[in-house]
Order: sequence, then structure tokens, then C-alpha cells
Amino acid sequence: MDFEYTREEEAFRQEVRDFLDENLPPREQRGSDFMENWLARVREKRWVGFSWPREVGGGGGDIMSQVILKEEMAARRAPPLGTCMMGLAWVGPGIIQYGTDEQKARFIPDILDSKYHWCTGYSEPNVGSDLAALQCKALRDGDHYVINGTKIWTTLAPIASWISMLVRTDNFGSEEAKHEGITALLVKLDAPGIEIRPIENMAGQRAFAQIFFDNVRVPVANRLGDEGKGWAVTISSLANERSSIGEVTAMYSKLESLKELVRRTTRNGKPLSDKPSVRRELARFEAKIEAMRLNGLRYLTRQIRGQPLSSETSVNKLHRADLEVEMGDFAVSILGQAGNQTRRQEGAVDNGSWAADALGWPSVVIGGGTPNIQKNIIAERILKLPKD
Amino acid sequence: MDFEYTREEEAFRQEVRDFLDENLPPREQRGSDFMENWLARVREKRWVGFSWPREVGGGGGDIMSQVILKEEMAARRAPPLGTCMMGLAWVGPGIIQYGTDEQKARFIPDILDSKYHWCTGYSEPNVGSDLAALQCKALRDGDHYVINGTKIWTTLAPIASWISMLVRTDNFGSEEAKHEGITALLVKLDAPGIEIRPIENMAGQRAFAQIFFDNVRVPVANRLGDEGKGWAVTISSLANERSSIGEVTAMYSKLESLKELVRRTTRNGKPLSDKPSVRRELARFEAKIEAMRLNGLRYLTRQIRGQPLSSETSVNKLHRADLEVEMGDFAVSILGQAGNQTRRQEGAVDNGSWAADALGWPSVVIGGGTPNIQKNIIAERILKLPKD
Amino acid sequence: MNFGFTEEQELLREQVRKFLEERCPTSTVRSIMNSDAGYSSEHWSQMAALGWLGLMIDESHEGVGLGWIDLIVVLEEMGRSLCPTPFVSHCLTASTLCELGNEEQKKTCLPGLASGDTIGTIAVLDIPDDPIADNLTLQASADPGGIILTGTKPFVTDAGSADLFLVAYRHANKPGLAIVRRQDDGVSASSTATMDLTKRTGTLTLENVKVPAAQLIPMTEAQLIRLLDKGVVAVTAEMVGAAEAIIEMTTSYARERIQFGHPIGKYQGVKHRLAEMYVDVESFKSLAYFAAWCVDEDPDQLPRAASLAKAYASDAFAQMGIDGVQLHGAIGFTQEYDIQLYLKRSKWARPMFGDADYHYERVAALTL
Amino acid sequence: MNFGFTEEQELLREQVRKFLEERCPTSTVRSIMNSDAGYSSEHWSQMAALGWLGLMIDESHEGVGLGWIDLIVVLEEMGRSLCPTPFVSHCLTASTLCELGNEEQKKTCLPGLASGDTIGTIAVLDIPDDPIADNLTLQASADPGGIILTGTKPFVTDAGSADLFLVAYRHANKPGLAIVRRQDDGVSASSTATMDLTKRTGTLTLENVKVPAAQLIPMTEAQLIRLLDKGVVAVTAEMVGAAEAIIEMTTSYARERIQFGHPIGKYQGVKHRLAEMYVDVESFKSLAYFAAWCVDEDPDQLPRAASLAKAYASDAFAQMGIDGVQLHGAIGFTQEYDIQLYLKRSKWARPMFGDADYHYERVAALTL
Repeated sequence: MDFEYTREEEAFRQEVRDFLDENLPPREQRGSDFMENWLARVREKRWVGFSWPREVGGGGGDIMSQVILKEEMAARRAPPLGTCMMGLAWVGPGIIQYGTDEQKARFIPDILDSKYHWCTGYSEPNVGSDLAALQCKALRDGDHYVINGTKIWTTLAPIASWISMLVRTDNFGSEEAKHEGITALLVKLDAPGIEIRPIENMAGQRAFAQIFFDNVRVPVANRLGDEGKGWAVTISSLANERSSIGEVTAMYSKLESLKELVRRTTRNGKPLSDKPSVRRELARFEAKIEAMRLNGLRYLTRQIRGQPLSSETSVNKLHRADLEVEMGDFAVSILGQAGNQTRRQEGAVDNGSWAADALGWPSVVIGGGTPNIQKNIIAERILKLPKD
Repeated sequence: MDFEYTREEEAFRQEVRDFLDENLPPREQRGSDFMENWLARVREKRWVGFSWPREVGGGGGDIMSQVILKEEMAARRAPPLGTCMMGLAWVGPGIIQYGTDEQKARFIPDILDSKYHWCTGYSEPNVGSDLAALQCKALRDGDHYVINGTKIWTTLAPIASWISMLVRTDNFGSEEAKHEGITALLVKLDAPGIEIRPIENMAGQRAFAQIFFDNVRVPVANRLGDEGKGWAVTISSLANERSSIGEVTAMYSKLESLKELVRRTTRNGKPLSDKPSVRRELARFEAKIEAMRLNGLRYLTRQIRGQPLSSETSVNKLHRADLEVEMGDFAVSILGQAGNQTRRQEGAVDNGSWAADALGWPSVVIGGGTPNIQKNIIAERILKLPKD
Repeated sequence: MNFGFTEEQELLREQVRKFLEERCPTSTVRSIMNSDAGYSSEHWSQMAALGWLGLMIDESHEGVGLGWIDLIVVLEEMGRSLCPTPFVSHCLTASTLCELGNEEQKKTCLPGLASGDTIGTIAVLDIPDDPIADNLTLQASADPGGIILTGTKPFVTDAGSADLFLVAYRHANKPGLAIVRRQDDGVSASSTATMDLTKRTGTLTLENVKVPAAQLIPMTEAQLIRLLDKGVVAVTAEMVGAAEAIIEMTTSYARERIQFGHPIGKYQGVKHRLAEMYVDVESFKSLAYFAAWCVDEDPDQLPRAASLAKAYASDAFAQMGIDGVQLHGAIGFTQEYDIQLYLKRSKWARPMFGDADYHYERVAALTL
Repeated sequence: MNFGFTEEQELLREQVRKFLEERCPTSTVRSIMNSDAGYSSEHWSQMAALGWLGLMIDESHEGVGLGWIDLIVVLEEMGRSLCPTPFVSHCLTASTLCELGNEEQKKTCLPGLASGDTIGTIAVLDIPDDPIADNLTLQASADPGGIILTGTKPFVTDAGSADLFLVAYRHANKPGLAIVRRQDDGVSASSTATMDLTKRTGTLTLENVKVPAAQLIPMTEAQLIRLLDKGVVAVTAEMVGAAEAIIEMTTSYARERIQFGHPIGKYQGVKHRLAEMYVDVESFKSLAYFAAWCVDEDPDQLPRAASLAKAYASDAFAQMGIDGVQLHGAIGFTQEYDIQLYLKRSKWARPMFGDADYHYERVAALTL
């Protein structure tokens, strides 16, 4: 057991730090061209798609260096390494693993260069946790598929140019063989027959959309992987999730802001930071976040050693979901009426940012597979308990 | 809405109080014949079997007077009104509702006179929450049933003379018709073929037993209700539970002892009663107990008005289960190592009584139908959610 | 002993529920909550016509002369429907005037409140949120024939719509209430929505406001606390109704939403949480009813009873708000679905007139 | 960065597990825990022979010279099996002597500890239970060539079986440790079982015990706290193993126990609780491993790391003890079934070297 880093790893960490010293000025000093330059510089370093193979344009980096890169970026609250978020997180890895050479050549460079946005289409109105029950269908017509149906909860859809989506090309209406007959397609969002309808969430943001497909024609060349084998593509992209290092740093930084808040806030004349229940709750958050950090490192060690993981990542997902809800609610629970006021409302604390946090958790908590599903995964796959 | 009592009710309350003043000396002044006299006096008053019809020897009392009687008895920590606990709580009401005139004449007076103990035989080794899956069988042989099988978790079995038990007389091995074919029998425990093996619980007490039946012959005259209709007998005896008034008084008295404990106990030089988390937890117990009291009164009002209850009693059962576990654990959780020491162990607090409490909850919590079962009952019967 | 409602009270409940179902369905709630006024003057007149605005006011002052148990029947239904209205503020004002005002003050103020021509609210604490006497700090200065008030009261509910304010102050070491009207010189008040858009709050600013002695209501500290405890009871009664709505909406969703081939209400992960919610609502409902009964019938027991109810409700309802949304999955947190409105109500209600921490501590102080 | 065990450590774990499975199955645990001695001297010699008793002792003093990460591998397995043994007390004694003793003291004491001829324990706090310096109050009086100790140390683990006690005292405003032997004049100690019959505790009574200077170990307050933090880590490591045993036993019961036609493990009410237990144990295991690593490799981080681990474990393991029994239904709370032994262990472990309240508060003091 060893929490030290090798000399090479430390050197890489220093390289990242030096880079950030040079290229990441304080927020108020950033000019209008900052973001463009930033993206160009990190692209030059091959830090975009850091773990992707060098032959497709990635960095070919190993897991440990990736952890270091994420840690340092998160610690300095650096902007993302590319703006094509879904492309970098989900679509790119899928194309690299299952795509044809043409698809790789066509899509990967654009993702790395932040050319345009991608979104992903899994959920449907009657299909939530039970992803394989999807009904959006695509029928073959010569060298095209014709899509009819709808996708919902599609993040970024209002600004994306492409969608990587799952459709049903076979086994319509079969409950038993529902995992078969699913196909993954890459679809340009300006195709005729597509309508995108934004969905407003309870915090008033429009980050999601429902997309309607009415006889949308997609070339067979845009199929990702084999026909009917789209479930494997999805599974592999879900399994693509690595340890939650960046997340942990973000949670620590959220915890720091809570600590800062309770230090400067008084109630009945005393700082909230002196209140025993406040102190205990913050310490409990710290224990959970530190557990996430260490769980992540323990599982990472297993991966580096080539020992297969089962579904251990669900452990940190459950912590994350709890913490999102609890930390999101914590500030407003101790700030009284003022804490509940949102932006531009009378008496709001910190311009309503805590109140906004208290309404922001569901996209994380529900989006990543509900806690109940995560518990089923642990119970069934790790503890070998019977299925529901 | 009115929490006052009628003049008649207040007069009855006064009658009980006067009786207690006269007949319930302080514990240290009670002589060896106290209990015998006590039982005789309350029997004279017809307070044993208070709500049972007068023609079988009961008191014919109404619900409200029964509540008052229970409240006053519990408030003064009076001894029970009869020592035949299971007879008064379960067996007697069953015999009154389903028994023949001969059975009533034979058993009810003895129950009221605390002549001997009864126990009840429902659970079996492979039959816990799913009571109707019982397998202990009784085959008809002329004017006898012949019982083979076993009953477990039978409270008081080691000292009881009779058992009221469920056996299967039909539908052996049928999952679907399992509620049919169950028969209730009244069995004398000295019958040949009966073996009683006490079970020690984790607190070291032997209040339970497993009973083995090997070709035990029981006269058909001892059957309670019709053959194959024993499930109805059970259901009605379970439904016979009234509001939890006596229980609530007992919980309040337990809460009082906890308050007294934290007032006289210091930790790092300060009374535990000054510690905010201790104060909050005790107040939370108080809220739950008071909620139980008021829920009980609300449901009681409905009963008095003749409005049918669904399974609302499960609400208080769940509170009770939580409180038993939480209050049982609370003292030892704040007393440190000393609190964990049981009787005759080094440094025990209050001769280990808190430690004993911390091990005593399961019989209440599990015995009354596990919390998971109670939640199913509420979800399915009241909220009309689908069955598992 | 009788812990149930009378036939009249059940009829009142039916009347209120019917009114709100017909006149204030969620579509109406949404359009009112997004309006500037934050309440519907049409509803207000209708409520006046039905006698609800004068519910607490005795008949000699043109009211209906009912009590707190009747009031909470109305409040429970209001909570269920989320109807945006200054009703709670108004009733607290009326109830306080009835109890503490002199005959002249009653004659002047109550008929207007009963008819709804005047909307009333209370402005008590200068330091939010704990409902303790120390948090009333506004010092009045002496003036010939009365007092002068200068200061700001934060978080005055419905400050924007109210015409009449009962403003708490201290003078000569004693607390009192001043009857102040919106049009009085030096008075200004406006309110914004809260996170829960169906509820409004604002600041009441008083600049050299002269209040003649005839408009002053002397008050003991105990009466001040009693006034705040009435607020506790009113808010908790609304929480009961809103919490029941969460169970109803989520239960019906759980019966219909199919996942993995079954309604999600079949899975214990969902059904047990709903059962726990039921246990909690049944319980803080009983506590709230009893506290309401204490207001009129057993004032000595009110502090403990009110605190037990609000403490239990604050924690339980806040968790229900969150879980109600979560059990709905993604649809639950869309603006167009109603369950999230109840989440916001649960956040709003939690600190009102004291949160669970405050009220549990108060119970401990009273009983430990 | 490498957060895993070495091959040697995995082999050690296998060796310990195999030993305990073979030599200390539950039937043996039960017979030892009901014996007067409370441990098996046969086990003790075997453990000595396997080198476990000298694990922390360097080779120059006839030990094996391993570190805390190796130790917690053994402790985790001990926790899993509930093996009744003074092993933890013994290791804390050895580790402290190695770190703080002078060469002469090491020469005198360590070989006996490594061979198991001497059983060691520590007697630190005079006021249980919070592991803070203020709770060491025993004042030594001066004596030519040493000190005199008079007093009683409560809750000294394994006081009945120990031969050598490291007794904490204060003298001239400074804390120190005295090496005291059972046979020394004025020393008496005995122990009884605790609620967890596999663990023993007792009072060490010192009456005019003369301790020569050569037997005294000077200590700073920081070293005192570090000694207690080692206790925290050791107890938490045992909790990890015991908690995993609860999951294993309950999971296997849930797979086999049929109710309503299905294994109870099919119902989310059961399976989700088990999944939550898994999440908790994975988490306090990671925290405990890291704290153990800090003992040897990053002492500055030890206080926070140890407190996070013990705080998380105390709450989570206590709840698991209760739920493990509850999920077993009636059979779970019979004396003959093993799950209740783990409930008792969870009660025992909770306050040892500080409970969750203490450790969370300490984290707050360190980080807020």
C-alpha cells in the first residue's frame, strides 16, 4: 500500500501545474478569447481525449496520469478540456470501440476539436430505469433506416448537432428478448422529420429536451456496431466510467463552500459553525467524500492490477446521490427563510445560489440510474441475491 | 373534537383511582399474599376481561371505559389484571367468538380466574411472516385429531398448561389455497407425544420454546370453530387488537427513565441532559410517542363512531418497533463502555439494566410481524399498491 | 373523549375541497403563482362570500365565530391544493385582534377583515427565524398620544398584498402590537415570491410612523409567544394537506408507471417508502390536530403540542418533498409536472415559525 | 499510488483466515467466551509460533518487524471470526514500546511479548470514554529513583490476562507511561466479560506501586494521542471484518429463507438494506485502511484519518448489528444462532476509543 506517486507521475503532475500557472489566469483576468486559446492549448498537449489511443488523435495516457490530470484540473477549477462533453464522455469511446474506420475519421477529430455538440438518446417516455424496454423503432429501407418514435431527457439536445441513439430494429414487443434487436445509430439532428422540444426543470433551466422522430432517414453507414447489437454498445459505454476522482474533488470543493458559509453565518448571535449538529453533519459529509476518494483509489488499484471489478462503482454512485441530495439541502436547512429565497427574491442569501442548489440534485441523482437501481445492482451482481 | 371526558367517564376514572389508592400499596409494602388478593379484588370488580360479555363472566365494559382503566393502571404501574396473559389477550376472545357453549364454560372462567397459563402456536421453523404457509398437520382419526409437527417461538410454553394452535387439516402443499384447510385446536400440553424444548434468547432468557408433536391425539371437541376455517379465527384474533393506550403509557414511562438517566449522568464533567444531540433525540422520542397516543385516540374515535378501520393499527406498530429499537439502544449509545456492561460485569451502569434493554427489543419488533410486513400491509391495504 | 371532527366540520371540509378543486386546479395555481399579485382577488371575494375570511371573527363583528379546529380543516385543504392566497396571514391577524384588541379596535378592524375588504398580516420578528421573544427587537420611541416606529421587519408574509399590519414592537420594556395601515405615512411594503412561488414574503419598512395610542395593543411576552404558536399551528395544518397530496400523487404514479414489466409500486423500495410517508403524515396530522385543539381549549398545553407537531412535520415533510420527486424519476423534476411544487412548499414550510431543531429543543427545554 | 495489499499481505490474510476457520470456528469461540480465562492459551502459543504476536516488533528484538498495514490484515480476520483473544491489547502494547521505549526497556520487554510469554495491555484513561488527554488524570507522586502510583484505571481491556501493563500517568505536568507487571507489589487486576463475551475488560488497581525510573517512558501529549489513535485503528480494523461477516451471514440467509414463496433476498426491503450495508462496509474499510497506512507513513494525517474511519464505522456497524439480527427474524435473536454475537460486538466496539459523536466532533475541530 502506498499513497505516494512515482517520480514520473510527480513529474507529470508538475507539468500540469506549470501549464495551469501559465495558461489559467484568474477568472477576472480572462479575456474574450481565453476559452478559444485554452481549448487550443490543451488540444496541443493531447490532454483532450487523454486516455484515447494516439492513432485516433487521443493522448494514449495511462489511468494514473489521467487521475492526476483530473485532480489538478479539478483542484484549480479549470474549464473543461473540450466543450463537446457528451462526445468526450460517451460517444467518442463508443465510436473508438465499435465504429468503422470511416466513422472514426469523420467524428473523432471533431469531438477532440470541440467542433460541435453531441447528445445521447437512451430514455423514452415510458422507459426509465428499464432501458432495454425502449420502443423507438427504425425499419430498414434499402441503405437507410427510417426512425419513428421519441427520446426524452436528452441533455444538451437543444444545442447539439448530432445524437448517438438506440433504436429497436427487431424483437418488437417481446419482453423476454428485449435486449436483442436494439441498434445504435448516429443521427444528424438537422435531418428532416426531427423536432426538438426543450423541457424546463424545476429550477427553471432548459437543459433537457424531448426529441420526436417522424420518418427520419438515416444512412446505414451511420450505424454504430452491428444491427441488433446496440445493447452491447451501451453496456460498454456505461462500463467505460472510470473512478470518480474528478467528482470527489468537486464534492470537496462544495464541502469547502459549506464550511465557509457556516463560518460567516450567525444565528441568534452565534456562528453556525459552533452549532454541534452543524459540525457533526459537515464532518459526516467529509467522511463520505473521503470514503468515495479512497474507494475510488482502491478500485483503481484493482483495475491497474488487471483484477476485474464487478459493479463496485455503484458504491460511489450511491454515495454521490446521497451527498447531492443532502449537501444540496443542507445549506437551506440551516439558513432559515433567507436561505430558501432564490435569485432576485427578497432577502436571498448569496443571491439565491443555495436555494438553486437545493433544486439542482435530481438530474445527477436520477440521471445516473436511480439509487434503487444501484442498490439492486449491488445486491444482485455483488451479493448474488435473487433478482426482483 | 373534545379531549374532555363525560361525567360518567370521569366518575369511572375516579372509581379506578380510589380502588388503586386502597388496593395498591407501594412496592415495598406489599406482602406475600398481595398478588393473590389483588387478583381476587380486580376479579370481583369484573375488571378482568373488562370488555368481554357479562354472560361469560366479563365486565361488559365499553371501549372508552377500557381506555380509562388501562390508562390508570399503566400510570400507576399496577400489576396485570390477571396472570393468564395469553388467555386474556388472544385465546379468550377467540373462544368467545368461535367457541361452543361447552368450550366457553370450560375455559373462560379459568382464564378470568388466572387458574393456569395458555400459549399460542402459530409460527413454525419455516413459517415466519407467511403464517398461512404452516405445515404442522392434524389428521382426523374418529373423534380425534392426530397432530404431527412442530411449533416454534411459543411464548410462555415452558409454564403453560394449554396451547391454542393452528394445524393443517387440508390443502397440504398447496401454495394457492394455503389459507384454506387450516384448523384451530385447543390442546392440553401434558398430552402424550408433546415435547417442549425451551429456547434461550440472546439476552439469556428462556421465554420461548419449540414444541414437538408426535402423534398427539386431541378430541374433536377441542376444535375451535369449523374444520378448515382456522384462518378466520386467527385473523379475527389479530384484528382484536385495540388501540395501544396501555403501550403508550409504558413508552412514556420508559422515556421518563431515560430522561432521569441523562439528568444524573455526566460526561466530561457535563450532564448528558445538556448535550444538544441527547436533548433532540429525547424530544424526537417524545414526538413519536405522543403521535402514537393521538393516533390511537383518533382511530379509537373512529371505532366508537362505527367507522370501519382498515389497517391503521400498523402505523403505531411501526412506531412501536422503531421506538423499541431506538430507545433500547439510546441509553447504551450515550453511556460509553460502562453502559454496555450487563449484570455482574465490571463497571455496569444500573446493574446492567440498560445493556439488557439493548438486547431485549427483538421479541417485540419481530414478534408482532416484522416492520417490513407492516409496511407491506399499509402499502397494499391502505395505499392500494400492488402486492409483492 | 372524541378526537374527530363534527359533521359540520366535515361539511366545511367538503365545501372547501370542492371549491378548490373547481376554482383552483393546478393550472389556476400556476397562473396565479406567476402573476405579480401572487393571489387572485376573485378567489378572495369568493372566500369572503363563503365566510372563510371571517371564520375566526365573532358574529358581533360580522364574522362566523368558529374556532381553530374549524380553521385547520380549511388550512389542510388549502395546503393540499397549494392555493396561493394571503389566507394564513389574514387569519392570524383576525385571530390576534379578536383575542387581544379592545372593543373599539375590533369594531374598526374586524368587519373589514371579515368582508375581505381589508387584507391583514402580522409583522412580528425583527430577527428571523426562531420564534422567540428575543427576536422581537423593534424599539418604539415615545410620542405625545402614541408612539413612533422606525425600522424594518424582514420576511413579512404577504407584505405586498396586505392593507393592515399588526406590527410588534417594544416600548418601556414591554412588547405590544401596533395596528398600521399600508396608507399610513412612512409605511412601505412590497413582497416577492419565495422559492415556493405560491407563497409571498417581503420587508415592511417603517419610517417615522406615528401610531396613536388608540391603535396600540398591549401584550405580554406569553401572548407574543401564543401569537407565534398560532402561526406554528396554521403552517403545520397546511403541511398536513400538502403532504397528503404528495402521497396521493406518488401512490397513483407508482400504481401506473411500469418498469421491468411491473408497476413500480410493486417493488418494496417504492412501496415501503410510501408506507413510511403514510406513517409520518398520520402522525403529524394527529399532533397538528391536537395542537389546534389546544389553541382554544387548553392554552397551557399549546407550547409543547405546537412544537411537537411542527418539529415532526418539518423533518418528515421536507424528506417527503425530496422523495416524492425522486420516486417520480425524471418526470418529477420537470416544471410542468406538479410534484415539484410540493417539494418547494416543503422547503418553504420548514423554517416558518421555527424549524425542527428549534422546536425539538423547545420540547426538551419544557420537558427534560 | 497503490491502494492494495502486497502479495505477502494477501498470503498473511489467507494464513490467518485458514487458522481461524480451522482452529477457531464459532463452536470454539463459544466455548472460549464462556470460559473464565476468556481466551485460549493454546491459540496464544499457536499465534506466537506463527509470528503474529511479534508482528509489530522488530527483528532485533525477536519479532517479525512488520507494520500496521500487515497488522490490520490480521485484525480484520480476527474481527470476522470473533476469536476471543487479548491480541489487540497485546499489539498496542508492543507497538507503543517499540516506538517510545528506550533500548533497555525494549530488550527487557519485547522478546517476552514476541514469544507470547508475556501478555501486554495498555491502561491509559482514568475517565472513560473520550480519548482525550484530559481524561488521563492519574497523578504520580515522586519517589527516590522513580515514582509511586496509586489509583484505579477503569475499563482496562484484558486486565485479567495481562502480565504487563503500560500505565499512563502524569508527573510534573507531563504525561508518561510506566511499565508495571502484574506481580509488582500493590498491583491487582482482574477482568470480566463485557456484553460481548468475546471481549474482556477490568479495573487495574494500583496501591502505592513503586516504579523505578528505568521503567518509565516519557511521553508528549501528542504521543499519548497517537497511542490512542492506534487503538482507534485497531478496533476499526476488527469492525471491518465483523461487519463483513454480518453481510455474509445475512446474505446467505436471505438467499435460502423462503417466505411467501420466494427467498426473502428477492424483496427490496431486504436486498436494499444489504446493499446499503455493503456500501457502508466498503467505505469504512477504505477509511480504515488509509488510517492504518497513516500510522506508519503519514502520522500528521492520522488524527483526521482515524477519526473519519471510526466515526463512520461506529454508526454504520452499530446499525448493521441491529439490522443483521432483524433481517434474520426470530431465529436471529436466539442464543444458539451466531448473528447476535455480531450485534454484541457492534455494541462493544462503538464506544471503544471514542464513539461517532466524539470522532465527528474531532474532525470538525480539525477541519472546520
